[in-house]
Amino acid sequence: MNMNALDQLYREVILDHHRHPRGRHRLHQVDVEASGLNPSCGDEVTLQLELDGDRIRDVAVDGRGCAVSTASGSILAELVTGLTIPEARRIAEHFKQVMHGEEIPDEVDLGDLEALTGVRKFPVRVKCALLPWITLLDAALTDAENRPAEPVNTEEEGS
Amino acid sequence: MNMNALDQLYREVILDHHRHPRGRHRLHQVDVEASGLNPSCGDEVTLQLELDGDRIRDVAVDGRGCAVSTASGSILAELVTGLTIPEARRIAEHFKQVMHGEEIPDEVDLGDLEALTGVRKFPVRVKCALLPWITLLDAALTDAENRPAEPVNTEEEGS
Amino acid sequence: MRGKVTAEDSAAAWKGVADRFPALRRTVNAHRLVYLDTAATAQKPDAVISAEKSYYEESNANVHRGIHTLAEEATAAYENCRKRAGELVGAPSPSSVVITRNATAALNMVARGLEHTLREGDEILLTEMEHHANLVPWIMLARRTGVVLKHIPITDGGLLDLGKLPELIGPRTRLVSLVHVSNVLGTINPVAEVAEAAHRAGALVVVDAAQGVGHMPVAMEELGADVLVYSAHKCYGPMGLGFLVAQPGLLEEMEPMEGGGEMINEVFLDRATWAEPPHKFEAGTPNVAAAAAFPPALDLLESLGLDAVRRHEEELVAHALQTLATLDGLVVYGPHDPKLRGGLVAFHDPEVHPHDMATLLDQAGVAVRAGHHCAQPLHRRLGVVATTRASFGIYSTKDDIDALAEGIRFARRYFSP
Amino acid sequence: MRGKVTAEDSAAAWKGVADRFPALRRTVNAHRLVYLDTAATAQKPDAVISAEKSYYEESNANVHRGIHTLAEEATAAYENCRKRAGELVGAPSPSSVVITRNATAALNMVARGLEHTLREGDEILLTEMEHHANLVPWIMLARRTGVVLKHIPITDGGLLDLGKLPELIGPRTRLVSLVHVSNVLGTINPVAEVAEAAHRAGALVVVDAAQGVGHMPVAMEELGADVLVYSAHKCYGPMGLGFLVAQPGLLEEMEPMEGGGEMINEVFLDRATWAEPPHKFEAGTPNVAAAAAFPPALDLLESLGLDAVRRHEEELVAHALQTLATLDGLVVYGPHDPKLRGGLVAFHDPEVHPHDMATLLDQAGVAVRAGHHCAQPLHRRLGVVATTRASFGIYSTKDDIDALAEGIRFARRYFSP
Ligand SMILES: Cc1ncc(COP(=O)(O)O)c(C=O)c1O
Ligand SMILES: Cc1ncc(COP(=O)(O)O)c(C=O)c1O
Repeated sequence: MNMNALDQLYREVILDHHRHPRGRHRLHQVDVEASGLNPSCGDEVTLQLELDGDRIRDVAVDGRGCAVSTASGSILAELVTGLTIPEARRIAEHFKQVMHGEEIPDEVDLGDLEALTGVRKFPVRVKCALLPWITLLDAALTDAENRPAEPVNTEEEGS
Repeated sequence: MNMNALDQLYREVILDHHRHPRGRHRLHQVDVEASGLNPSCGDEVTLQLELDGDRIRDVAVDGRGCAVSTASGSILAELVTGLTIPEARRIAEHFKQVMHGEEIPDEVDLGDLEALTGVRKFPVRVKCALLPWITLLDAALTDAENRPAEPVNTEEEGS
Repeated sequence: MRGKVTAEDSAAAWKGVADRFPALRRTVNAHRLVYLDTAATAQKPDAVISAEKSYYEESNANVHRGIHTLAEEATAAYENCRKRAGELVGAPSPSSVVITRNATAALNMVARGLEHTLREGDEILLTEMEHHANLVPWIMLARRTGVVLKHIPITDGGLLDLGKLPELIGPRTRLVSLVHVSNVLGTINPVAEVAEAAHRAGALVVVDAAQGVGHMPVAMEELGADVLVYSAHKCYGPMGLGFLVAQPGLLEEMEPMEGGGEMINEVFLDRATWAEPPHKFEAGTPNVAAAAAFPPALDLLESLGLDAVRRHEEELVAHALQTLATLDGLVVYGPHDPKLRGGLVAFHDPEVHPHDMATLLDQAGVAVRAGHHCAQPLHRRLGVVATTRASFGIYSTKDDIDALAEGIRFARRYFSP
Repeated sequence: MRGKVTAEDSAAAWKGVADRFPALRRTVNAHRLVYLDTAATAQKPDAVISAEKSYYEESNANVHRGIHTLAEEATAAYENCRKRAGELVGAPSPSSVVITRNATAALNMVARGLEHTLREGDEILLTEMEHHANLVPWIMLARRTGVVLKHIPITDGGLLDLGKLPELIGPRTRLVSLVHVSNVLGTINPVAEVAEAAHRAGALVVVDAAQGVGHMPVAMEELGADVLVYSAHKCYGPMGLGFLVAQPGLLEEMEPMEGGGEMINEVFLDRATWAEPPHKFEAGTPNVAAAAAFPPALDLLESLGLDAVRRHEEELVAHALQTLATLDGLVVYGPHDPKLRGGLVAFHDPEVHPHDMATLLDQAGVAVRAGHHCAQPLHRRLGVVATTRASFGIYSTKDDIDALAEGIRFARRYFSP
């Protein structure tokens, strides 16, 4: 087994998030709900946001997916809780750029998300890592400006 | 130049029929008229038969085509004039079999048509040689049993 | 199929058969490649690869219209492919074989081609285990025409629930289209039985034989297929090549899906007439290179003997079912009896998601497929969004399956807390 | 297009370019092959042939869905082809490039894809010099929808009669589809001018660039093309591969012609949603092998420089026009000015029918095409049923053209009484 590559993908913190996903609780109040789907593999995620003005007070994540997408959703819940919508958008955009291998224009602290960048070595898995974030960006945050939720397709974003 | 192959294709008798095509006259009476087309190359032929009962009293041939199809039409006019419909059908069927490289079940005297068998060495040209004969078989002779003429497509027969 | 091979010839041909597949010589992540993704696309024997190369190096030309030596050679190669591809499945004649891009294109041609014969309220019967290729063209057709789609359900054992046939086939049923071998369950369907019921009701039978052809003897007459489709790339042939084979009369009735060169009789600016079938369905420059490269794959299959190919895959499936059964908790889909299954096994591991499984297996050189395998409705029926699938070919061995099992065990350890 | 090549690099690349085409080394009827049928399909350079071989020997797999090394490599090769094929014609982005079977399939996709936006009485404007590939899909569409087809006539000099444009383009004109370079007349059409008039009327512009791409610089922006199609096999690439390139927004608007795997988002038994473009137009297993083999053809073209390729063909056409003019009575079609022509010349010899001409030339190793070249209406306009066509590529030389003229002289002698 090629342990190094594997361990880059499944870093301890990823496995931990996978095994003990955060954000799997009920919100007091669901202000925004959005679902995402990776049509090529069937991974699904549903995000719920509880808002306080433009601040995200709480996040719930549900879905069916692989270790990478589960961990990514879990990290999302942890990272985004307490941020304002623009702050969350900034992180999500940044993460997307990083995962697409683009030059990073400014410094953003990705926290545990940093660990997910090892996925870049596994191009087909990039969309697993991005699914919750694309759902956040394209649906949830946009819905936070109040449009009805619809499932988004992240296929072309991630492959 | 590979004269032998060429001269097999364009035997003297073929060139003669090509240069002086028979059957280019007007009939006293047109009992049957049928047209054929090779869609892949645009060759066209029109046959007219003057009948006397089931005997073909006269044949007129018109069309636009290469030396091979012109010669073939000319030979047709010569060969079929005076035959009964079953006799003409027999020659046409026989020629078709010969040109498709099938085993020949019985002896039929092909006359000048014999010269056209050299075309078999040039598979794509076989349909040129067959165009008038297929038109005779599929349209003219069948029309001799009185259905309205329509152009026939000899494409799949010849390629 | 051509003449049968003798047992000795077949045995000789089997010796070292895997060595004829160059791709199998490579390593992946420092392991020998264990290719268990034949159901997605088969590896190609050297004879296929070199035939495509020779075609390009010697006879490359456009077909049919050409009056020069290369064009004649190209046309001969193209038409030879038509003939051989038809013989493989017992086609009535070469002219009943349409050369397509793949099985998917062939199914779309059938749906578009018969559209003009169908009315709102007419029924088309499919099954719950179809590949998207045999679902979506009919869904699109239903949208356009108001045709009603029905589906033969499957039993929990992964078989078609034929008990439901009498209520599903009726006077409005115009067409039944079903998969020969399921690409997820592995089930070899009793196509002939379904076809008989369909024909009694006056319905046409379309068979998606993409997973059967090249893996077992297939005869469209025996299956009762009015139309049979398959892809060359799944039976050791090149990509970009598929076939639509039809019983006499049907192609005449079908309208062409695409227009263009080669498929016409006469074209005017405002109207056109079509060439005779099969040409009327082959618009534009065909993939002559692929056509030239397919017959060597058929030569190989014939030298092995398709009965022997089937036995080989049956043994592998039996071994796979046995081996996977030793892995606690692993759910294997489809019938338990290898006799009822084609050469593939899909499973679900409650501990390791299929994507992670596929990634971990790949690290060990084992190539499997993870996902819904273009059968989302079936996966919904199975209650999972994705499965892991191992699929076999003439080059597969029991060792390959053991490597798979070893890889699964490793994955489980890797993910266990 | 990528970075420009320097004059020296280009000159070096041109040296011995013909030697890179294995098929040109063969003999035909004991003569060296003089291949003058590039407009039907181009010969393939060794780099293309070996790329296809390497793909099959190393990375052969199905794309997109696969989570294993071979599938990743295959996907990367496939997507790289999309990117390069788009860059060649100035596509807005890789996702605006649909990979198809050939240009014909691409044109059918456009016609089927826009069908839902067209109403009875809407007008589509074509030209009298179209290839059947850009006539028949619209004829079929007109039959289904009642859309009205109009045609820009051609002048006796073989040019589009643009003076007629004002009366042909009007408020009902929804789409103008025209050939970039005529495959019979050779005419390079003033596409940009037509496109401007079309766009002023709010019509879409579709460009059939099958004979232009790979033979001269082509930029869809400059042409004013909303959609541009071409085939890989006509620009030194493999068979079974074509492209539909569209400006942003259009692919979103178009409906898919075919359904199946890879093109979906979600599938239920009775309904489905589509993937984002370009995937929604790519049903089933694509021709990955061909996709992997195309970029080396583009590398070759780029090393030669497309401007230089164009100059080369222009010189050949000039030489051909001059040479053929020495043959008494020979009628050459299309504009007299080589600047207005792509690399092909069609002619009619009143003494020797095109089929006989082609057969006689083939005996001398000269491969030309004889017939209507999938342009029956144009031939009707020219007053002949068939012509003989010689077409050139990067490997063609003036010697080839001299061999053609020699062959024609021989044919005339052969047939003279
Ligand atoms: C002008 C033109 N358009 C379209 C086509 C069709 O190309 P293909 O047969 O590769 O689909 C051709 C070639 O035959 C052509 O010359
Ligand atoms: C059962 C079945 N039908 C149809 C197809 C479609 O084949 P292709 O992608 O070659 O068109 C496949 C393969 O993906 C299959 O497994």
